[in-house]
This record gives sequence, C-alpha cells and structure tokens, in this order.
Amino acid sequence: MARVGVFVCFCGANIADYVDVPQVVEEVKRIKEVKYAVEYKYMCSDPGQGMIRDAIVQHKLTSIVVAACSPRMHEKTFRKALSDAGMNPYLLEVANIREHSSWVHQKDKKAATDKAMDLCRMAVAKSIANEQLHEISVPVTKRALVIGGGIAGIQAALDIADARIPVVLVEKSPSIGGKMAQLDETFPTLDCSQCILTPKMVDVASHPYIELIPYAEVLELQGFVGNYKVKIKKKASYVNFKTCTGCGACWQKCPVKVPNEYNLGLDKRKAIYTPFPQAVPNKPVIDAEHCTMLTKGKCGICAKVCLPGAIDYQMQDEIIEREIGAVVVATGYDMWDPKPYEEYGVGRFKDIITSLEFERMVSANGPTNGVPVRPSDGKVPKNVVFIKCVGSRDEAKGIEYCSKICCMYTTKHTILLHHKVHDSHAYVFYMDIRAAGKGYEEFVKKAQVDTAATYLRGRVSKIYKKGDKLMVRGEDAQIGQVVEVEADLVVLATAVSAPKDNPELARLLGISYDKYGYMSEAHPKLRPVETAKAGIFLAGCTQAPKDIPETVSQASACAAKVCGLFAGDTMKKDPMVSTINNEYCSGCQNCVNVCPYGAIVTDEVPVGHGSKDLRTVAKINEGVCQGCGSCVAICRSMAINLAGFTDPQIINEIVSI
Amino acid sequence: MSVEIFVTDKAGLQKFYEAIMANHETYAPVETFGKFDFKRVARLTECDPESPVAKTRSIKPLFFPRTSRVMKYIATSAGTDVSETDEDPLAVKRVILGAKHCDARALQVLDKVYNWDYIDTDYQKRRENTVIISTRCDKADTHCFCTSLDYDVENLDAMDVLIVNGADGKIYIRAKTEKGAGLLNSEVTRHASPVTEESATPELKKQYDAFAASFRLRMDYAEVNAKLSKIFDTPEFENVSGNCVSCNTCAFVCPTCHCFKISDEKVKDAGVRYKSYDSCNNGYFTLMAGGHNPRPAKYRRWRQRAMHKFVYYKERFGENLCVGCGKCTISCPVNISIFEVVNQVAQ
Amino acid sequence: METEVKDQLVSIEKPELVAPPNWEPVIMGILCNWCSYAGSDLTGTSRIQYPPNIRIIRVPCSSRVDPWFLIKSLQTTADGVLVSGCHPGDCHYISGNYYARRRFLVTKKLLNFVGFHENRVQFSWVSAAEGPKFAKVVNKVTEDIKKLGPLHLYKKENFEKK
Amino acid sequence: MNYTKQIQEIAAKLFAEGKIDVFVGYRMNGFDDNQVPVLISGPQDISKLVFTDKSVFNLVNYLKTDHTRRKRVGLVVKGCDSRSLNLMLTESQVKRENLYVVGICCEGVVDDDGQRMQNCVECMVPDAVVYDELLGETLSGSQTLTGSKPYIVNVDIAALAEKPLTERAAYFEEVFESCIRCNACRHSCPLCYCAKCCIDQETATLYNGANTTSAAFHALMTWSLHLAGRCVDCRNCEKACPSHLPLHLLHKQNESVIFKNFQEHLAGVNPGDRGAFYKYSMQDPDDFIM
Repeated sequence: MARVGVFVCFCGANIADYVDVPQVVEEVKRIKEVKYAVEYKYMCSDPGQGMIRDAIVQHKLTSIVVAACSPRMHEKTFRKALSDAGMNPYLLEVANIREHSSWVHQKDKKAATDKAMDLCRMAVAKSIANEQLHEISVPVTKRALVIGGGIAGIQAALDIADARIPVVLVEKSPSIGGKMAQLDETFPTLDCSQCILTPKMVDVASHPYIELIPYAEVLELQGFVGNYKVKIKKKASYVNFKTCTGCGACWQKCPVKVPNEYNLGLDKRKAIYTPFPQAVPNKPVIDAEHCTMLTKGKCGICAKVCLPGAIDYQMQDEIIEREIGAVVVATGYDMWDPKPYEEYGVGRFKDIITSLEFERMVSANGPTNGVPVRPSDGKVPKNVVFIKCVGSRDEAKGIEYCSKICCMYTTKHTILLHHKVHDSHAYVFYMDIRAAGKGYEEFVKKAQVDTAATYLRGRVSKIYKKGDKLMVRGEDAQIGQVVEVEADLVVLATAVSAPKDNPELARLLGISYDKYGYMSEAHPKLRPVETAKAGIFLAGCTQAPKDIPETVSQASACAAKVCGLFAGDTMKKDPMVSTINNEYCSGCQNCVNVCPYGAIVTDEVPVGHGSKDLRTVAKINEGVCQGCGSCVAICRSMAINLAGFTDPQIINEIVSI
Repeated sequence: MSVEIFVTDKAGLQKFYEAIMANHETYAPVETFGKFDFKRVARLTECDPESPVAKTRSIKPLFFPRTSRVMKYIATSAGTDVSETDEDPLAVKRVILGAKHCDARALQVLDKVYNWDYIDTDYQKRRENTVIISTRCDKADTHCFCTSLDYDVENLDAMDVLIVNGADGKIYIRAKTEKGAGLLNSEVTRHASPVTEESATPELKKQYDAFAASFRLRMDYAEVNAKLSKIFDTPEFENVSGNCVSCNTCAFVCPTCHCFKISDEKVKDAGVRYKSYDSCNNGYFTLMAGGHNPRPAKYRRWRQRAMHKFVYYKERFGENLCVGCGKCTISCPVNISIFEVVNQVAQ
Repeated sequence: METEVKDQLVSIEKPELVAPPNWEPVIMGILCNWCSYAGSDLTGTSRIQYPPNIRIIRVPCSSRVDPWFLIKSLQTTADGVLVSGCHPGDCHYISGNYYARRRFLVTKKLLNFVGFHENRVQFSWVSAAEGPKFAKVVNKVTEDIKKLGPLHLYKKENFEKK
Repeated sequence: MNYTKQIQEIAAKLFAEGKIDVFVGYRMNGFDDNQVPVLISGPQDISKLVFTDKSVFNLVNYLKTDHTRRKRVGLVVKGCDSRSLNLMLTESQVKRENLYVVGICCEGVVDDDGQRMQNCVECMVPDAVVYDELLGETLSGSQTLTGSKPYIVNVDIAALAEKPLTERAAYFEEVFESCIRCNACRHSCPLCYCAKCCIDQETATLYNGANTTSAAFHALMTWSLHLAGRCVDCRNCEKACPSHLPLHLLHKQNESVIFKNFQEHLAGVNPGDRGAFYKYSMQDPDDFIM
C-alpha cells in the first residue's frame, strides 16, 4: 500500500497569492494513499527540504509529491532531499502549480486553486505507480574523434591530446589548416595568420597522442556516449605517405594544370599537388579527376620521377574503424556564393572579387605575390570599393543572420590595401559597423584615420561598366543622395554560410542542425558547446559564424568537456530508459526500426521455462537509450515501458482528476 | 393448474403481442447488423418475434448480462465505502417474445448451476420476474440438433407460454406455467378463443412431427456421453481443434456457457467491479498468478470445452451443457460444428 | 422560451444532451518535456494568462504519446485533448515528432470518423521559446471545446454523471 | 476460379518430396457448398483439398498457431492473404524458408450468399505478391505495385463521411454497443499475433476489463490503430464477428487517410515495408497542427 507524502509550497507569495494553499492541502489529504500533507513557505529552502527528510522517516512514506514550481527547476533539488533521507530519488513527483497555475491564472483564485488540486491529484496518482530507479553506469572508451582540421579542430585536438587522451583527427582535404591557412593577416592585431597557425599544425602532426587522418571523411557513427564506433573513409591519395619524402619532384614535373582551390582559382596547381607549401602533412596527393594517368592511362611521369617509388596508381579508398568515446565536430564554414547579386554583375565583370580572393591576393604567398591586381588586365587598382553585407542580413537574396566577421575583415582589407598600394583609395559601403570585441572598435577607428578610406553608409544598387572601370552606384544614406564611385576593383564581403555537407554529417552523427545548416547546440546559452546527443560537441563555425578567438575558446571548451567526460572509468546516466518485458515481446522488431539511437537490438530467449526452443525478442541497450519513448508508443503488445513515464503512470494521471 | 389453450390467427397473435407491449416491459428480437438481438421494444414494428432461429441471439444476456456491476466503492483517507450497484431494476416484470425453444431450455440448464452451492440472487430475481413466450420452430436449421439431445422438445416446459403454428393459419397459444397462465388471462382473452386440450393435441402433434422430420443432424447422445467420458487422452482432440482460431465466439453466443471474469475499473477515488463474459478458449483463461497455465495448448482448451459440455456437467447435474441450438457453428468463422466434432472424437 | 433554448449549450455529438449550467470543459494537455513543457513554463514565467481548463501531463517526447492516451482521456476525464511537441526538425530525440505526427493525423481522422468532433483532439508545435504561442494555443483549444459542449461519447461509467 | 486439381497435385508433390509437415488449405464444410480451412498433415487427406471462389478465409492466420510454429508449412494465399504473409515475414513472425507458398491470382471470392465480397470488388492487389508457385493468369490490378492503378476508396467510408457528425456518432454508438467483446476479430486476424494482446494486459484491464460499450470502443479503436497501415483488408475479422459488425469501416478509414496523406503503398505489398506508422517523411502534412 502506497504511502504518499505531499508537500505544497507557497513559493513566498508566488503561489500563495493566487492559490489557496491550505485548501489544496486539505483536499489532498482526502486521497486514500496520502498519509501526510503539509504546506510550507519555501519547500526548496534548507528547512523545507528538512521537512521532507523528516516526514519520510517519521511517516514511513513510499513516495513524495512536491507541489511547487516546474520540475525543470527543482526536480534535482528535491530528488537529492529524498536521497539524503535514504529514499530512492526517483520516487519523487513534482506538481507544477506555479508555472502551470498560480502564474497563469492570477485573476481567478478559485479556478487556480481547483487546478492546483487537480495537478496535485495527478502527481499523487502518478507517484503511486513510481518505481525505484537506479543510475546506470556505462564504461568509457577514452579516445576522442575530432572532425575537421581547421583552427577549431586543431585547437581541440591539441588540448585534448595534451591531457594525454588519444585523439583521432579527420580532415577532408589533403592538409589541415582550414580557412585560417588562407588568411594573410588577422584582425585586430595584424599578426601573420600563417605564423601563428603553422606551428600548431606541426604540433598536431608530431603529437604522440594525435592520430592525423587527412584526406578522409566520416562514414558512419554507431554506439553511444563513451562507446562510439566510427567508420572513416580514407580517400585514395595514390601516394604512399609512408615512403614519400615530400621532395616535390612529382608536382614540379606534372604536366596537368588545374585551377588552384587554395588560391580560389586565381592561379593553377598540378594534378599531383600539395595544397600549399606549409601543408601538414606535407605530402602530395593525386587529383584523380584530372590526372591523365588515372583518367586515360597515359602519362605516369610522377611515378617515373619519384625516387622512393611512393606513387601507387592502384591505390583504393580505405575504410578504417576506430573506437572512440566522444566527438568534436569542427567542420568550419563555406564562403557564400554571391551569384544571386545579379545587379552587381557578379560573374559578368571580372573585376568584382570576393573578400577571400582579395585575401589571397594580398597574401605574400598568394598568386600575385602579395600585390592586389585586377583580374581583367593585371593592373594594380587605385580605387577599390568594398561592399559589406553581401548575402548577410539580406532576407531576400541571402541569409538573415549577420556573419559577424565581415566588418572586421573589411577594415583589415582597407589597411592591407593601403599597405600594399600606397596611392590607392578605399571606399566602403556598409550598413552598420559591428565591432564588438577586445580591441575591435579601436582597430576600426585607427584604420579609418590611417587609411583615410571613404565610408558610405548604404546599399549598393547597381554596378555597371564604363570603359575599363566599374561604376558603383549606391545610396549614401547619411546625406540622402545617390552616389557613384568609379572603381578599379570591387571586393564583396560575402557572408559566412554553413558547410553544405553539414546536414548529411548531422544525420549520420544523429545530431540536429538549424535551418541554415549549422549544427544545433543543446542550449543556446548554457550548453553552447554540447549537442543534444551526449558525447558530441561543437567547435567553431560549424555551430554559427565566429571569429578566430571565439573559435579557439570554444574548441578549448570542447576539450574541457571531453576531458570531463573521460575523467572516470565509467559514466553515470539517467535511469529514464526503456525496458522490455520478454514475456510480452512478440519479436516484430518495429522498435528496432524506429529507435533513433540504434539502442535496440535483438536477443534470443527460451520459448518457455526451461525450453530449448528459442524465440527472438528485442533488447534495450541501456547505455544508448536516451529515453524518448518512441519505441514504447509503437509497441503494440505493450512489451516496452519507459521508466519514469510508464503506461500505468500516465494513465493514472489521466484518470485521476 | 388447468391447461389453458387458446387458438387465434395471425392478426389475433399480433394484437396479443401488441397488448403485451402496451402493458409490460417487453423484449423481442430486433434486427441489428443482420442478426437479431433481444432488445427492449415498444411496438411490434420494431421487432420480429418470428425471427429465423439461425440468426437470432440467445436470451441468456437478459438473465446473465454480458457485463454487470457487482459493486461500487469509494476509497478515501476516511475509509472505503462499498455500495450495491443500481443494476437494472430486478423487480420489474418483464416479458420476452419470440424466444426459441432451445434458448428457453438453456435457462433450465443454467438454473442448475445458478442454484448449486451458491445461489445467484440477481439471476433468480430476473428469472422470477420474467415471462418467456416461445414459438416452436416449424423447420430445423442446418445446424440444429435439439431433438438429438437429452430433453423432450415436444413437451418442453421451459417457457411460460408456448405458441405453435397450426394448419390453416391457426395459431395455438398455450400456458405452460402459472406465470404464463396469468399473462394469458390478462392479455389474450380478447384476441383468441379457448379450445380444449383434446381438440388441440392432434394439431400440435402434427406440427411437431413435421418439425422433427426436418432435422439434418441426428445422433444418439447417450452413446456420445458414454464414449467421451473414457477418451480424455485421445490425440483426436488435437486434430479436430486444428483449424480452430481460438476466437471465443462460440462461448460468447452459447446460450449455456456461463464462465465470467471479474474486473475492476478504478478512476479517481471511485471504483466499479464488473462481472463479464469470458471464454475457456482464451489462452489466458486458466493463467494463474505466477505464470503457470494448465491449459496452454489450444487442443487442451478445446477438450475442456467439449468435455464440460457433454461429460462434466452431465456428471454433476445430470444434463448436457448443450441445447443443440447450433449457434456456435453458425457463428464460427471456420464453421467448426460441435456436433460433427464431438461425434468424430467419440467414434 | 426560444431564447432560452438557444442559450443552452449542447453536446455537439449528441445534441439531445444539454450541458449543466456553468459547465466548464476539462482539457488534457500532453506536452513534450523539451519544447512544449518548457514553453508552457515560459508562459508562466512571463505571467501570460490563459484559461484554467487545461491539465498538463509531461512526457519526454511527443513520440511517447500512444494514441490510446487520447482515447483514454476522452473516455474519462477530458472533453478535449491537446498534444504538443517540438517543431519539425527540432525534436530533442531527432525524429520523434515525425513519427508522432503520422499517428496523430490518423488518430484524429479516425476519431472524427466515428463521431467525435475534429476539434476534440488538437495538436500543436510549441517550442521552448514560444511562451506566448502556448497561451494562444490554449486559448484557442479552450474556446473551441467550450463551443462543442460536454463530451458524452463512450464515457466510462464513473465519468458519465459528472 | 477453380484450382482444386493443381493444389492437390502440389500438395501431393510436396509431401512426396518431404518438403512440408503441414499443408494448410480449404475443404468443403460437409453440409453446404461453403468451405472451411483444413490442416493436412499427410498425403492421405489430400483429396479433401479444394480451391474455388468459396475459399474465403485468410489462411495466414494459421501461421501463428501451435500447429504450424516451427514446422514446414505449405499454404495457399490469395492476393490479400499474401500481403498479410508479407507483413508476417517482415515482422519476423515466420521464416520464409519454412514455407511453401502457393500464390493465387485471385478473381475474387464470394460470401455465403454467393455475393462477390465487397473487398474483392474493391480489390487493388488480386495477385499474390509472395509465392513459390503462382496459379492463374496475372490480373491487371497488380499494377498497384507500381502505383499506376488509382486507389479505390471504400464505398461505405465515402457514404459515411458524407453524413453529419451526429448521425455518424449515433451509428458507431450502435456498432460499439453491439460488440460483445469476444475478441473473435483479433483472433482471426493474421496480424494479431502478439504474445499477449495489449487489451488483455493488467495495465489495460485495470481500467478496461468490463464488456461495456466504452470498453468495446477502446478495444476496437486501439485494435484498428494497431492495424493502421498494416491491415490488408482480408475481412477475416468481419467473417468471425458474431455480431456482424462492419469492422472494415475502421480499417478502411485508416487506410484511406494513410494512402491520401502519406502516399504510402498498400500494406504488405512491398517486402520489408512495415507500414506507415514505422517510418516518416519530412513532407507529411503539417496543416492540422497549430
């Protein structure tokens, strides 16, 4: 026979002003199973919890109902109070009479009181069906997977590895480094991007705890927090990295020329190539799409010149598997394609370039050796127009959000232009200048003075060609007039967009993503680096546009989370998981089919007591189960129940009012 | 009791029925979804007392309802109050029209078990307060075998008023009990004229002979009873139950099956305890707490049903728990005929 | 007399049954823990007022909602049911609400087919941020069900004489 | 439609080759021209087997009984029956290697009164979709497999949907009131194979044990929702119902909603397809949700 104790909270005036608490207590006392009911000013306070502890012992209570604020607020607090009194913490039920009654029915005390009574009755009825539950402990594989080798992935990998936890770093392209390796200088300090990044890249390659797998993709992730199994596809590079010395003879002799991705197609690379001179690992790969040996079977020069004989045209994609315990997703971002801006003549006029193209031009190791030139005639531009918010903050053509970094990098670009072409003049069309960040506003101010750039607040409406110049027409909103600027070169500050592969990756990892394709964090404020799936974390622009310092902070935060997860040999897990009653299970395996986590497998059990005949039933892997209850609702024979939300509990609630 | 026999014609009989409906709570076969159920009626047009025997449900539910409330209770911290249910008023006099002979006979069989070690007062009150008017069939249905069983169909006294269709559109109405005589005295006299037993008997006999001659199924049940009691372990039960789908329909439509289950429905602090039909063909019928089930296999349940009908009940009460109505065969989705099967097993 | 008859609230499915005076419907609200329950908490925290007829049950996910919860609610306490979950794509459990959405549609249509007014069971997507939307939804559902009158179909005995 | 000879030959061959332990087919019921299922365990009874347009019952139902579990079974399936067999296979209730399936290209069967059954008139998949041997000429209706044949809405559903709400409510109240809760529908359904049906379980019975109208409503609604997207419209349930209830209404209603809204195939047509409730599409209708 259940003995329920009910504790009704005043919450100061929050509940007591709108609900007749003593009346609720009187009503609850009428329920047969309720052996003790009392009201108190603040149940969550120490004396309030003390009352619960004392009553449990004194009245031999078998379950507890606290009628107070939302269970999302204080369920944990009260569970602890039960634990302290030696009672199983899961025998607690919370009746939410504050958020669901007193605060939303402030004008009708009687109705609020009636509703509070009903909510208490429901909680009492549910608590009668509550069962003792015990936290589940799961063993942990102490190895982390980092997806993406940009600055976020590099930082996370290094931080985790420094804690002597093995890391598998998977990078899609032949070299790590990511977008940061393409940058010239970084705002607001103008230090050389390569100079601060490449040492870290080398650290990754040489770190004893990091296994670097470049030119590879994640194919499949199975398992659950602490116990994942990942399948990685290592794309065929046709170069044996073990024997290759990275001498470079092969790519120097290769006759096939291909647009160079690293320089955004501003120059050419070979069909066998290293993406850039400082690449890590500094070993070439063959571009199978363009190599004539692989496409037509003719050439083979690289193999001839390779002294160590590292070239292997027969190489196949390789699938490798690793057991890991946690995942850091750091897939970075894509530059938004400004094609929809037809009125700017994007695609038609060669002298309109994107910001990253400009970045490559002014970079010392870039295609033009650090001098910005007009793609049309190779002349050095004098008047350069920078247009901000191309794609960003534009619901009609682009994306709604602010890309966050464009204001700062455009400022940097005006400075770089000023440095490289002393007699140049920069015009900047902008909507706002957003320079929140340490040293950012100062940087912008100083740049405006130093470069004497002309800042025009307004949108550009049209760009047209006049002779070999580009005429940029826009509005200067501050004087309310249409202005036209004659430009040699136009640089579009294109938006940051989510990597196009993100949705596919999210699906295979089992995490969610937002409408733009960015990975979704578990909580926008309080859990910004975790995903809703335990053991998967987010670093850098894969979650939202970020600058380098923020990306690095988040990467380090991920590392801290991973280290925290791996602190013990086992992990504790909420016991609200599904359980299967073998007797009722008919083995139809529909649950196996709908489980989003692959937490259900099949098992063989004897048909009857002591029978040798076996039949198939479903089996829940407690470590994987997240407790959604999908399987419970689709199980026709009601063989599955979800601890904490069992059918009897919910039906008790339904019929109790 | 002096035997009272009246004779009338079709119109007179209808007026008699209408008079009963006007003055009594009357139940008669009403067509629902292609079969006839006994329901409360107020006008003759609503019902068909001459409903075909094959399509008519038994009158058992009027005495042993498919579900009834045993008690009600309210449980609060102040204690538990148990109260009688306000189950359908048992004291009201009822009349049933158009009952079939087999259905009426079934009540005689059921009386035995209801008056055995425990006397079911609800059942008794319903029996006492009900007058059953039964029309003798003119022709047997494909699955009827009442004449093969251990009771005298011709002189059956299970009904209170017997109606027989004579020759030339004459209809004989005969009281079989005091209750029936009372009803006839008050209702029939205006619509029928009394005749003597001597003049009516040849007509009744003639009608019965024609009826008895129309049976397709005939057998000697004394022999079957004797044989069945000795062959509990025959594997034949496994064979004959092969195509049974354990659907329970036979038990639910049977006029003599009387197994029930007890269930509680408790909501909030009030509960009701129900008594509802159950069937021994259900796999969990004999399932005990702890998981043991003495009749897990279908053939065992099947055997139980057959043996209970023709052996155990006979041993205990001297009668078969079967009235030969054929309802189970008609309702069976795979047409298993209890007649056929029992014969087959016994041979 | 005529106006009196007009003012009487009747059960839409059984017009011969008149609602008792001052009748108030009971609405069973089954909310998913991560979005709608959090959203309803936000409604409270923001002190947005809504009618007091709803009784809220917390479930982990809308996919936990077995159609028989709806049937059971309608057969016992409730005159109407509201089930609310995360917006498509936002499910805390990845795909739960997609499965739920299919079941809900079929259940709703089936209930309507056997004689329940379609507004007796309603569904909504309310995110954790949509406190005002939750209030709006409850307002609408309550209003709808008040118009339908008390539910009398297939009620369990203990709830017939409410 | 008469395949008596072929089926007898096949059964004889199977027994002779030792391929099966039991053959499930039809025989005459012995008193009129209707047929009943028969389980034959040896060649001596083969002459009993018949197959005509009176072979109504869905024999797949017998695959869930003690008589056939863990045995090698030969059986005869019509179009609808084969779809339920497909679901049984998908839901791992029977092993394909234990079965020898004689598929029929079914021209439709008739009820006791010789009337063509309604589900046959409206049949969209007359050919057996899973078989080891197919008897008869393929009927054009099998184009449904590729979706080229339009979905046929049940006439009763269409008629009822036209009626006002109160009339529908009253009609179904009579239906559920007439239910005596014998559960014959469940037992005769090939897809109701659960070890213990949900409505017999303690959780359910605690609130639902009585044979009241409300309990019948609950039981039948739950049952039809458990068969939603799985029901193959063989009408075994309706044949078994001693109250002659129009149970197909519930199933066809669900089927039509599923077909219309989720563009699903008919239940059991595609091997491996578990039915509409066990998958989803991002494009499912959302307009009924606030």
